[in-house]
Amino acid sequence: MAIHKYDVVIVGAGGAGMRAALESGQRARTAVLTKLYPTRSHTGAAQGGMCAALANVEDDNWEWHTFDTIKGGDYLVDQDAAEVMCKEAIDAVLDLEKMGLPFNRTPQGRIDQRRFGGHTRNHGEAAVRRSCYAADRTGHMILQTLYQNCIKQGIEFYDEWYVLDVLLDEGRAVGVVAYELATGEIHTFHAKSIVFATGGFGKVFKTTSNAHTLTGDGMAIAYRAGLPLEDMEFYQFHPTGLAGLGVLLTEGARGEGGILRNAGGERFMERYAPTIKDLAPRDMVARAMVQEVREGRGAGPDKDYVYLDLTHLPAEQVESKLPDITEFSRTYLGVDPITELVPVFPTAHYAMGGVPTDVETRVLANNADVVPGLYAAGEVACVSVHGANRLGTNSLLDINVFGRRAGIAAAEYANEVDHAPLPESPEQRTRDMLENLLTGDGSEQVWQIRKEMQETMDMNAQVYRTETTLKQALTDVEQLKERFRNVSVQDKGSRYNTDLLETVELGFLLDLAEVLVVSALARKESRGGHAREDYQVRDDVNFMRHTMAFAETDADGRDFIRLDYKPVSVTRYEPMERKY
Amino acid sequence: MSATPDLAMPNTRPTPRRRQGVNFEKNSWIFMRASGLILVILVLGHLFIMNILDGGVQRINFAFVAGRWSSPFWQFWDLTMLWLAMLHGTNGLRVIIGDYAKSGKTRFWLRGILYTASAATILLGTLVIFTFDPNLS
Amino acid sequence: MATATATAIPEAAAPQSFDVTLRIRRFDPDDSDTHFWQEFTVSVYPTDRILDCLHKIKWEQDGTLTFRRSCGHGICGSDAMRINGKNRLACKTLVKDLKTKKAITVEPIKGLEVEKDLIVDMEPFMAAYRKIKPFLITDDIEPTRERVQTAEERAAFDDTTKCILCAACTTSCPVFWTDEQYFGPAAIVNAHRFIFDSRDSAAGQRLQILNQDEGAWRCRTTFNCTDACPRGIEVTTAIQQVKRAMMYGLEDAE
Amino acid sequence: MASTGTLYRGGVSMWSWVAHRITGVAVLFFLYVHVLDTALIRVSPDAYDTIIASYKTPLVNLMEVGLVGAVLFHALNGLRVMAVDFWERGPRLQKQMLWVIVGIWLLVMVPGTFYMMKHTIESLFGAA
Ligand SMILES: Cc1cc2nc3c(=O)[nH]c(=O)nc-3n(C[C@H](O)[C@H](O)[C@H](O)COP(=O)(O)OP(=O)(O)OC[C@H]3O[C@@H](n4cnc5c(N)ncnc54)[C@H](O)[C@@H]3O)c2cc1C
Ligand code: HEM
Ligand code: SF4
Ligand code: F3S
Ligand code: FES
Repeated sequence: MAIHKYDVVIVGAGGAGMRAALESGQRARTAVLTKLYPTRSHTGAAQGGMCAALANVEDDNWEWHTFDTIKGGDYLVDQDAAEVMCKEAIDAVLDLEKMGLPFNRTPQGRIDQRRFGGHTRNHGEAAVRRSCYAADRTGHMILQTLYQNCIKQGIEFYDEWYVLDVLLDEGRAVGVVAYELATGEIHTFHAKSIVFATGGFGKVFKTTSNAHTLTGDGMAIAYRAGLPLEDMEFYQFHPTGLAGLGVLLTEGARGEGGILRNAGGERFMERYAPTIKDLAPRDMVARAMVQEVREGRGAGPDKDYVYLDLTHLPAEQVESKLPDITEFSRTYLGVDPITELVPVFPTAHYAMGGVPTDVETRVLANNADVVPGLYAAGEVACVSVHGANRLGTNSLLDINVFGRRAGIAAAEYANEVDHAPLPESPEQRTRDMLENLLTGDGSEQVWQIRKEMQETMDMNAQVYRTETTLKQALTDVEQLKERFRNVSVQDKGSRYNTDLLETVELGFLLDLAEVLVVSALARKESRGGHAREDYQVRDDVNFMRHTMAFAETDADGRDFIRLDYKPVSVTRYEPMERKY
Repeated sequence: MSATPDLAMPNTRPTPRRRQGVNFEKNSWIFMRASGLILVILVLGHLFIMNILDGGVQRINFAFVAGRWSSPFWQFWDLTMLWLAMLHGTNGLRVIIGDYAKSGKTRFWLRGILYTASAATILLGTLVIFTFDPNLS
Repeated sequence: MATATATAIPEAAAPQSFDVTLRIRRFDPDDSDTHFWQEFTVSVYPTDRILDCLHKIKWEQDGTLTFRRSCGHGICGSDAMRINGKNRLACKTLVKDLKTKKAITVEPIKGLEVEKDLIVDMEPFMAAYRKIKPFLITDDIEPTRERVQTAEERAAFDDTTKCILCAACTTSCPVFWTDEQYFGPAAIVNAHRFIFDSRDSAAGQRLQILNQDEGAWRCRTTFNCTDACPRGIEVTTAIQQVKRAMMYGLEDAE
Repeated sequence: MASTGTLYRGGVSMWSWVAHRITGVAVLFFLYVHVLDTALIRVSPDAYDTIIASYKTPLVNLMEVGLVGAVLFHALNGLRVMAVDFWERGPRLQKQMLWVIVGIWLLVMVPGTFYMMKHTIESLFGAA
């Protein structure tokens, strides 16, 4: 058994993890554990931009940004957190620029900004240019820039190490257990503080913009350790995924002037959001698209998608500001956006929910207590700055602002305390789990279970939901969990056993799918990304509160999910109806 | 795992925009191009005269060469060509040996043979051009 | 504004699935110390990617087949491999763009040690990257706002910022195969990204590093790297600009 | 079933480099021989004339053509490489330049071969 001792251990090397590492590395002995090479994290897929009220191209201020974030999140946003994020946004962007990020520039040589969905001037008057961007590879540039600065600082990385468990001792986090992909060895990391930055779990759905590796490990690990998951029913579907594939076309395409059209060529968003039309928040646009298809105005042989129209934009603008998505469309659909309409349909994109934290990124054990030594930032966490629906560009912002805060907080805590003792045989749980999977000779196959889970989630828990569909999803997921006990891993080796890890990841996904569905069933209202056809209006009296889901075992030893609720923090903005 | 990269802390001293410095690999790179350029004229000219202009190799014999090397112009031409081509070719082969000879030892020996052969050939050629006696019989 | 209509898209008939055979070069040092070829047949659609084929094989036929992948759409750089003899990303190579009469060959990228099946040891590649100081180094007084950079100044290195460190270029380079000390095109591309960044002040240091024996001078302009780059970076052009910067200094290099 | 990997399917530019290498080495080796045989001129005119006479045989004549072809390709491609190195638009036009030099090579080599082989052809088949 190998034990590694550090002050701070960061799990995940996406934007949030590396931003944290840059802070923590300066203050305390830090290790970053990541299941992917850092530059392969999915932050690199982010395209459109990162919002901050720099006011480089037009009048803007962080309070408007805060308002947009809260309204965009359908008032489920914790307003104190949103204020922190939007205020610190400006420095977050400037910091990245100073670290070397090559933002696009204005004619004056300043950071250029463009429009993005839901971002408005003066509380909803008109779309504002707030998103700072580097062509349509902003996330790529953020990820590269952060990694480059980690190299500059000599941050210690453990690449291709999978964290599979978090060690808690009397409620305090004391370490993690990790699996080294190259050798199959299990290691314990003993730390004073731990930051989770493991990203999202888009792979519970079939059609998704997320990477194959976004399997919600961090959330599931915390959840299995008895910690709650917040607002898991709020999952964002991005309007413009390449139809049938889910590969994302940034909202920046509409920011640059792209238009959504139905089979009849109609600009249908004019009917749904008369003021800002195609730049309405994602949940509204996604619902409008599904509505169009349901009402028979979809395009294509099966009338199951709509079009993104960029043909009226100058070719140079499309090629220079949106080069990557132009190429995706050409490569994967054989459609040239400069002359043709691109088939698009909503794709599972972003988890608003996750591991609950306060604005200092400390993980909450319940509505009142934090877990000492445990921090979370990025998509894995729920601060909650995104509420019921995240605005485009606010996630790259989130990972930078709260990633930074997590790095500082974790290091400062580590510098105040001593290592707490590790629990006895810290690796036992992990060893047992892996041993079970490796020696099991069941007949169930991983891919089959995963496929069925993704299909039922796409069918029953997607853009629109009802009691019936959600119950169906729940039954399916529970059966799949049962079948998962009989799963077999073919690769019994110890070297690069990705077969084994895909199985572990599927286990995580099944847990999260269940939590998502259970939380969604209980929320009998429609709000943001959670649209219940049987409860079509927002119900602020009963549901203006966060869902907290706990894994518990009843007296008979049966596992169940206990739901609790946490109040929303409201500072300045009273809930209003959301109109654009 | 990737170990901590061993990097000296970045040097933030102002750096000269234009830096000089002797560098063998760079100089050899430049030499290959410069010599190549001159060789185009020398070698192609040589081949053209020898092989294509009236009758080609068929007319070459002692007398022909004797006639040519009595002029300092052709002496100079052939000498330059000899030196440049040998140096250019030797340097080229040096790089090639570096590419394919894996072990340091093979590399050393192959290069040793190459340099010896080239040096000998250059010397011999130079000697012939300078000490050539057209009246030899 | 153009009145776009749905007719711009030709309504293709639903594509038919068909069988393709993949011939995969396999290796597991725990089993045996030799590589071997293995063939798998899968049923695919023309628009499927090679990554989909590999997934199908791994999931439905042989769970021990091992390869890296993450994003699935060509932006993370995990799945560079040699497909029908050329370096490409499996997730960006569509079956319909390959000849499928004969088996499609899939091999690990060349010049880095194979760890298992299609997985190679990336460490030498990353080490070369780290050596060229791939980070902004400045010597001016930090401004309170952003550093000013004109759109033209930014354009000088735009192309090389696209690199996803997939290693397709470096492992397609004949010089790299034979000389593992050679920095390789990817490292030079990333050096270029900073050398030509108007905000950076350490171009001299990087040029000095690349001026060494196994640096940029080793490039023989074979253009395999440019052909292989899945991001469409003009790799050789970047290398040549770096060489010129080493000869003439920075101003005249572009 | 041990195996080696397949040959890398590089583009024409890779093969032009391979050809450049091979022709360069071939020419160097020829040069060693050529200097040696020319050195015979120092020994005696007869020795020289004998060796040159052997160059006048059809087989060696054919090799002679090969040599010229090799040098010409190497020289032309060398110029192309320099254009790629020093001319800003070189890398983008490298393929076109390759076709141009191949064209020039053919243009020179087809009649050139005829001239160089004229005597051989005449002596083999009789003059026209
Ligand atoms: C296609 C796409 C486009 C987007 N565009 C935008 C945009 O324009 N603007 C915007 O604001 N947001 C955008 N987003 C959202 C945003 O990019 C993500 O939410 C954000 O990047 C998440 O960052 P992260 O650091 O939390 O996680 P990630 O970048 O996903 O990183 C997760 C890290 O955790 C590691 N990890 C995971 N599990 C484990 C484990 N078990 N052990 C060890 N390590 C582990 C991984 O290796 C990885 O390094 C987009 C998202 C997608 C998918
Ligand atoms: C006739 C005009 C010639 C020109 C324009 C020329 C040009 C060049 C150039 C530019 C290179 C460098 C290639 C690179 O770096 O990629 C080179 C390499 C080389 N040349 Fe020449 N050359 C000429 C004649 C010769 C001759 C006469 C010889 C033989 C003696 C020769 C042998 C070589 C060799 C062996 C190499 C190394 C090839 C390699 O590294 O791949 N060249 N030549
Ligand atoms: S330059 Fe291109 S091929 Fe090379 S590592 Fe970067 S993205 Fe990959
Ligand atoms: S393949 Fe290699 S030789 Fe140069 S042009 Fe590319 S680095
Ligand atoms: S899987 Fe990310 S590049 Fe192919």
